[in-house]
Amino acid sequence: MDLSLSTRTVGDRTVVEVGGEIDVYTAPKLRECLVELVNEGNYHLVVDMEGVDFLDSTGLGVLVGGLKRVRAHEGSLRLVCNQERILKIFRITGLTKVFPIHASVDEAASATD
Amino acid sequence: MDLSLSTRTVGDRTVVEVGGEIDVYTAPKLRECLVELVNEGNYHLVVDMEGVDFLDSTGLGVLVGGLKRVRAHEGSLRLVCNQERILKIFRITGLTKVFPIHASVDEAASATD
Amino acid sequence: MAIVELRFSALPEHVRTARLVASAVARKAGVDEQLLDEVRLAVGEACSRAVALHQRGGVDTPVRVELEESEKRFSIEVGDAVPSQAAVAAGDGGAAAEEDEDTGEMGLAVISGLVDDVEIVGGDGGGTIRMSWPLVGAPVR
Amino acid sequence: MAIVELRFSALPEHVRTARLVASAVARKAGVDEQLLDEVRLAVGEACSRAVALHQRGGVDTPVRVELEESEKRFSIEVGDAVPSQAAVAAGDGGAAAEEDEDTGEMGLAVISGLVDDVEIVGGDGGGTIRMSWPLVGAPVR
Ligand SMILES: Nc1ncnc2c1ncn2[C@@H]1O[C@H](COP(=O)(O)OP(=O)(O)O)[C@@H](O)[C@H]1O
Ligand SMILES: Nc1ncnc2c1ncn2[C@@H]1O[C@H](COP(=O)(O)OP(=O)(O)O)[C@@H](O)[C@H]1O
Repeated sequence: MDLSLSTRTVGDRTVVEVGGEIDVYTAPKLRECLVELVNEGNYHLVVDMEGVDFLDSTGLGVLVGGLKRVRAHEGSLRLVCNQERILKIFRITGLTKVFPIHASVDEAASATD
Repeated sequence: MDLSLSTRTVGDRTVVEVGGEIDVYTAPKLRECLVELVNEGNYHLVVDMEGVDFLDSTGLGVLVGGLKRVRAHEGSLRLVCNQERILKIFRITGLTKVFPIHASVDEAASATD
Repeated sequence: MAIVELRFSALPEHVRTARLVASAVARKAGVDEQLLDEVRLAVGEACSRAVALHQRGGVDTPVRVELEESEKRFSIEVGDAVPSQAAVAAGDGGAAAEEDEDTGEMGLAVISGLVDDVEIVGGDGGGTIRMSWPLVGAPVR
Repeated sequence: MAIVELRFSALPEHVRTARLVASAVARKAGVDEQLLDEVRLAVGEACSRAVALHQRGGVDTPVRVELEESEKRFSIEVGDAVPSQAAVAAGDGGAAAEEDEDTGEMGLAVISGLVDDVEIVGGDGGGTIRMSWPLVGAPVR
């Protein structure tokens, strides 16, 4: 039920695999992780949400924050998500228009549009 | 998390397999089941508690009630339990001296002491 | 009368408890299994918002969640203790003050987008978000 | 101040919610994982007893569970609204009246046998069972 984060490199992308619940309590850990990655010079991020059980607007805010950060360096932030209940939250808030959302890490890691 | 009950015959014993939580809310269902068995003439009962996740004093009360009922017909009520956390509750309340507690259904079904 | 009421100090860690309680009680009351995700998310959003308002407003009374069951509907009311004037101020200031999010607005957007029956009221004693969901007629199981 | 407070109508189905809340909040506060079973059981017993007292006494105020955290201990207080005289009467009558159990006594036996620090107080406003458990110094895991 807690938040788990693990990071790896796939080609020129940095993949953050997120698991558990992203909410008002745990979102700061995700923010910290994204801020750190950008500070270390990783500007092309893929956030893999397949292991996420719960996501709320605080979590969305952190993702939007991450996007702004990488864009400041002409980078990208792509999401991987196939879970209908998580996708629904992006749809409700209009964020499907803001984030490129992919069906797999491979697809996200090779996308360039 | 709910209470599940299933009944079968092993030799001359009636085995009640209990699963889930036995508490103030669900205990009445267990009581009903035991009362019915006795009313139908089953006086040698084995209550298999291996699938029980939670047991409180209301559940203990129902078991004691069952014991009284079968005894009125010179019957028996044996328990099967290997879970330390459940056994602890019988120990605290001194009920290990009241119920024969066995390690397996086979053992309970063949016990005669 | 509320069948269950929860009050908690305005700390992010307790929001999860509120979600837990709301979904357990809603399930027991007979809210459709399919709607429980919605209940969980909506309550979480309402509570996160209340926690943020209390923290920004320096209010140290607890956040209040009331769960109510009528014959046909299951209702949840989340109440903060921040007077509506202050809430608007805190909301604006807060959003601007936060590094890169305005999650207060986004939280309300999620609730309104998700829940069919929702009512947001402000008042001098604090704000309240009231939401309700239909109950399945027959006991679920 | 209680960090979390739960009030519920005196119905058996809500006792499970109380157990859920108590163990979630205790875990978060840092009660040892090994003690959580004990917390769950003790709170369940205290709440079942309060529900029975309210029902027998025809009291329709809610049962109250307060969860508190100090530096070293996690405390739970379960309060009923049945004056102690009435509680004794209801307890006796109830046990005798029930078909074949006297679970009220057994509930208290479980609590006292289980919990090291427990205090049972009666009063005109109702009875209270106070229990506490040590907190692990360092944040768990
Ligand atoms: N409100 C919550 N939402 C999601 N996860 C939570 C919440 N509260 C606690 N957790 C998770 O439960 C786990 C156990 O809590 P805790 O031991 O306090 O962890 P931490 O030390 O990381 O705060 C944590 O890893 C945390 O991520
Ligand atoms: N306090 C509780 N303790 C244990 N189990 C519970 C409790 N409350 C509800 N349940 C279980 O959760 C399940 C779902 O509840 P519900 O649909 O109301 O079942 P029922 O119709 O049998 O009451 C039930 O099977 C019940 O056994």
